[in-house]
Amino acid sequence: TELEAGFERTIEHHDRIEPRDWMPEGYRKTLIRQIAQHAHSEIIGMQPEGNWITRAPSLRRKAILLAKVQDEAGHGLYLYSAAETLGVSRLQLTEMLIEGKQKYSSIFNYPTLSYADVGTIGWLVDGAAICNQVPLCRTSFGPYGRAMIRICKEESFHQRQGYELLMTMMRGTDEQRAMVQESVDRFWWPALMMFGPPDDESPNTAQSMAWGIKRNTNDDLRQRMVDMTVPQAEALGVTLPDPTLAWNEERGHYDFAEPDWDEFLQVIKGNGPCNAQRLAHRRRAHEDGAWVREAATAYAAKREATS
Amino acid sequence: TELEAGFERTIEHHDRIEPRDWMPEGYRKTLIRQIAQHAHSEIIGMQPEGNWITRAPSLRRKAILLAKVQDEAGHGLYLYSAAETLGVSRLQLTEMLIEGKQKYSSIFNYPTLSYADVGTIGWLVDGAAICNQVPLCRTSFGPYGRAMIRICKEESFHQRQGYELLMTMMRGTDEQRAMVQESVDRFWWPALMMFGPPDDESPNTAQSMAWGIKRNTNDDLRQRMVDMTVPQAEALGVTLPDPTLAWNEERGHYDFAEPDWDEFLQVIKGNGPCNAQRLAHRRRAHEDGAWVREAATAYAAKREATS
Amino acid sequence: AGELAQECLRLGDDALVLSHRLSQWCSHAPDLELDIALANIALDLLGQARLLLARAAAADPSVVPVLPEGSPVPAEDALAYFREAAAFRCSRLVELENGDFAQTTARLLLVASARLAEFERLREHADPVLVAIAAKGVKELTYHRDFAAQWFVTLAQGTAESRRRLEAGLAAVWPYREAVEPAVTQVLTVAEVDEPTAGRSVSRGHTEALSRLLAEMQVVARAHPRGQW
Amino acid sequence: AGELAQECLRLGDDALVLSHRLSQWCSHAPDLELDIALANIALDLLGQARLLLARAAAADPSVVPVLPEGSPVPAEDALAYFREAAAFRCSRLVELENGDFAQTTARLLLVASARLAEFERLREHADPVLVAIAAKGVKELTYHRDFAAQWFVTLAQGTAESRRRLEAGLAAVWPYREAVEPAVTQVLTVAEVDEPTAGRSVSRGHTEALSRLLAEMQVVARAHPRGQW
Repeated sequence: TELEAGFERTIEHHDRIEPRDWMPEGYRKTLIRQIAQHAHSEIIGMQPEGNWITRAPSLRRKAILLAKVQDEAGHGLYLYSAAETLGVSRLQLTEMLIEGKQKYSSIFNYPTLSYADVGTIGWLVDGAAICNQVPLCRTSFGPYGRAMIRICKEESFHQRQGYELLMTMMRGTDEQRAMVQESVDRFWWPALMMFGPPDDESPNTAQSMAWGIKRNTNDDLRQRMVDMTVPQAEALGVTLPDPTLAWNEERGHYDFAEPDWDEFLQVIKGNGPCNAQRLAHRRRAHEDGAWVREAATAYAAKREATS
Repeated sequence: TELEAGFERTIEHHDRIEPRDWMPEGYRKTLIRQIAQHAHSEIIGMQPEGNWITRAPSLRRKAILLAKVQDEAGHGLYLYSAAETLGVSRLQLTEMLIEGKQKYSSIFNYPTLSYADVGTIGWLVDGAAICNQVPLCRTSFGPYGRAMIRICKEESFHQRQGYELLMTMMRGTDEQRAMVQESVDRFWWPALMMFGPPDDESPNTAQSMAWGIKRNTNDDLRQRMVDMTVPQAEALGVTLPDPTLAWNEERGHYDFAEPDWDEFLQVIKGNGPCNAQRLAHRRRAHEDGAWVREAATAYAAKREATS
Repeated sequence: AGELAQECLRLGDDALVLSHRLSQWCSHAPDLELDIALANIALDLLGQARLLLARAAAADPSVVPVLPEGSPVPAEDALAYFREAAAFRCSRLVELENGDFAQTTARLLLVASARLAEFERLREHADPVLVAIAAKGVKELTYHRDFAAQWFVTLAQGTAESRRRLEAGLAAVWPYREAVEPAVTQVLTVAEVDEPTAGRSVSRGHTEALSRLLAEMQVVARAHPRGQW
Repeated sequence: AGELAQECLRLGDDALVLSHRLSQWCSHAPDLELDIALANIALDLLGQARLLLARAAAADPSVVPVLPEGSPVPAEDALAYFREAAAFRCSRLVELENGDFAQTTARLLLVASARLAEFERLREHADPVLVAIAAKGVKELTYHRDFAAQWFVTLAQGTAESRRRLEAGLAAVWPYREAVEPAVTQVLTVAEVDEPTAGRSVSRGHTEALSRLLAEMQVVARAHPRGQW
């Protein structure tokens, strides 16, 4: 049809699709799922770092951490707004999340066990997120791409802050250095899993790339992350927990071992260390806040009625 | 009447009135109120010390404190049982407590602010309780007197443990000694208030003494407490926060200043530092536990039905 | 200098502790907008706390706890993380646990109104640093008070449930009030909420909540007195 | 000796942490009898923890954290109060927050049953001290398991609400189980409760709950490393 042809042309020219434009139902559905999953990740991602706000070891770090977690709430807001242009509401998406019908990034099902984890999440997790997200700034759906531009800017600021925390801790005491190493040991593999399963087990990649809502394969992005991170780890003075890690002259990339994909599947299935805890936290906040949201609605209605 | 005469005779001979005996309605009511107030004090009294169980600074002290607070629950149990012989139920009394219709000792409306308070409560608060309670072992109502005998034994054990904690802390660091002094400064006056208002403002004393459910006046007991405590404070090496405290050769007692009776009245009226907190804690535990008590009742009924 | 330091400690500790309480809402608020707003207020207060604690340390270095030799901990952190509860100068009102959003709102209305009035007065203070801190703080506190007032009215006039909670929350914090500013009275009037009848609660030092708050807040810093962060 | 010490630490830390969790019920239990019973179990476990930590320290003094010179802190307290979360050897199951009484009961059933089976085996251990600790512990743990089993059945068969809560509580702790003892299966059968379907949860170290628990538990001891108590 005419509409389909127009859509295909826009995609081909790497132009943006806008909410008022015609789009195939599969494109819309896939986008909603992807944007929602991304928004949920920002919101659930507030928890592992938020866990340390009340224990931040200096007032400066407390301000940085609180502002960072607040930024994640802001990212959630933009992304829910982008999804809303596709005809779903934030409330619907939130309910899908707390009923376990939509996913969020599996990384946030890992616990934060020391203050070093705040730095490691900034460095590795935000680092991986940036690898994933920078290409999405050129995604074919306008509102999503524009949200990603803003988010990526803030994410790379967060990543630098995380790296700077680890760098400062490495200049501190032996205990602090040990804390950083222990944290990196725990997060390295889960961070690599953030790019999703190997390409040959990622059935939706081809369609998403054809629609311009995914720009690189999982394995490409994972390699990019490893290549970027190894020199940073050296500068930091930590050892990445992969004895096979080595520069491959021929490929022009670092070789590295496979993450434990069984663990990945377990976490995706709901058996991660914190899946239940994260959802329960979100559900409780949502339910405990219902009376406030209702009061705000009722008050606004009264004001409207009397004005 | 014959019954009244028998009752009066029993009182006069310092014999015990037992639950099956005839007693005047005023006696029964006063006793219920007094025993319930005493039971409530044990239960509410679990909170200020319980506040430090999870922060006890050694495993030995944690065991001692947990066992002590457990004993208080036990004392509550005996006392509610004694009250039940007068025809009220524990549930009724608990509801009177959480609705604010019956009182408990005002001392428990003060906060515990350091681990030294655990020792100070043992020393001064249990000390004052013993002064109050030892005469009650000879109270005219049998079940109450027998409960008091058992309770007094345990209370004096607790008092020694509290004193021993303070003694140990005084042998520790400067910070620990300062902590003990600060604690004694906070608890001295509230402990003296535990004996109630001055005799000339204590209208019920005469009737209670006539009925043999009170054996000494408030001021007598307060003087006994001061006389007992001053040498203990000297042995401990702390200063009691009363510059007028001095031995009076003539009276054969220590002179001491008046507690701040305005403060006492404020606390009795509900404006103590923790009144609302203590009642809210008790109410929440009671309400949160309702489903468990109901389940136990339902299960017992089912078992009975099938046996 | 000692008096100035004590004044800065009192104002700084109030800001530090209330900021901490508000930061506990992070990821728990009724919606994302409120989560962000509460974090903003917490950040403003944290900023005030840092300036005030630093000013206290500069005015009278003897108020700063002594740390092991070679410790890189700055004065603001030595004050925040290495004092015992008894050395804090904050009011009991800021120490109280958050309760629900209604109680948090009622407390914020009381504190922000009283603090705003105090900061207005501080603009005439002899110490120019304190004057500058106050000038910046007045803008922030005006926003905090207005935020609290707006939600106070919304909850009072929203639903029966929100009104019930608001009244309970106000009653819970009311005994710990210090001065009740005219701005508060005015908000109560607009919200059609009566002043609670409870008297001011007798004080014997801090609340039991403060030492628990500090146990959590100080745990990492104290485990690493020579740490760099 | 190193292996014995590690075994004692694992068993001791489990007892210490579960004891701490149960002690949090004190003054919060559904009735006075339960308050007393939960404190009793907490006290038994605390006693086991003290014996086991002391045994670990004697078997391998290198496991005991080094304290400032002149510190009078005994080895059991150095181990309990001066290790970081990462050095604890307890299972995640004991670290979890209590939840409601149903969840506490479900967890206690799992832990007491597994620990009882382990203590039965320890009676054949080469170390006579551990054998003695196990012999004493078996009696206590039998009571703990029976207490939990009785309440498990009561809640399962009591009311619809108690059954709903019991099932939710069991589901919450189930992913953190280690071995499921035949005794547990039997209690589930009697209670007519199905085993939850959830798999065992992936482990990357402790739960987030442990470091919070320790922050509270250790705060006073750590503030006074030279203190006497």
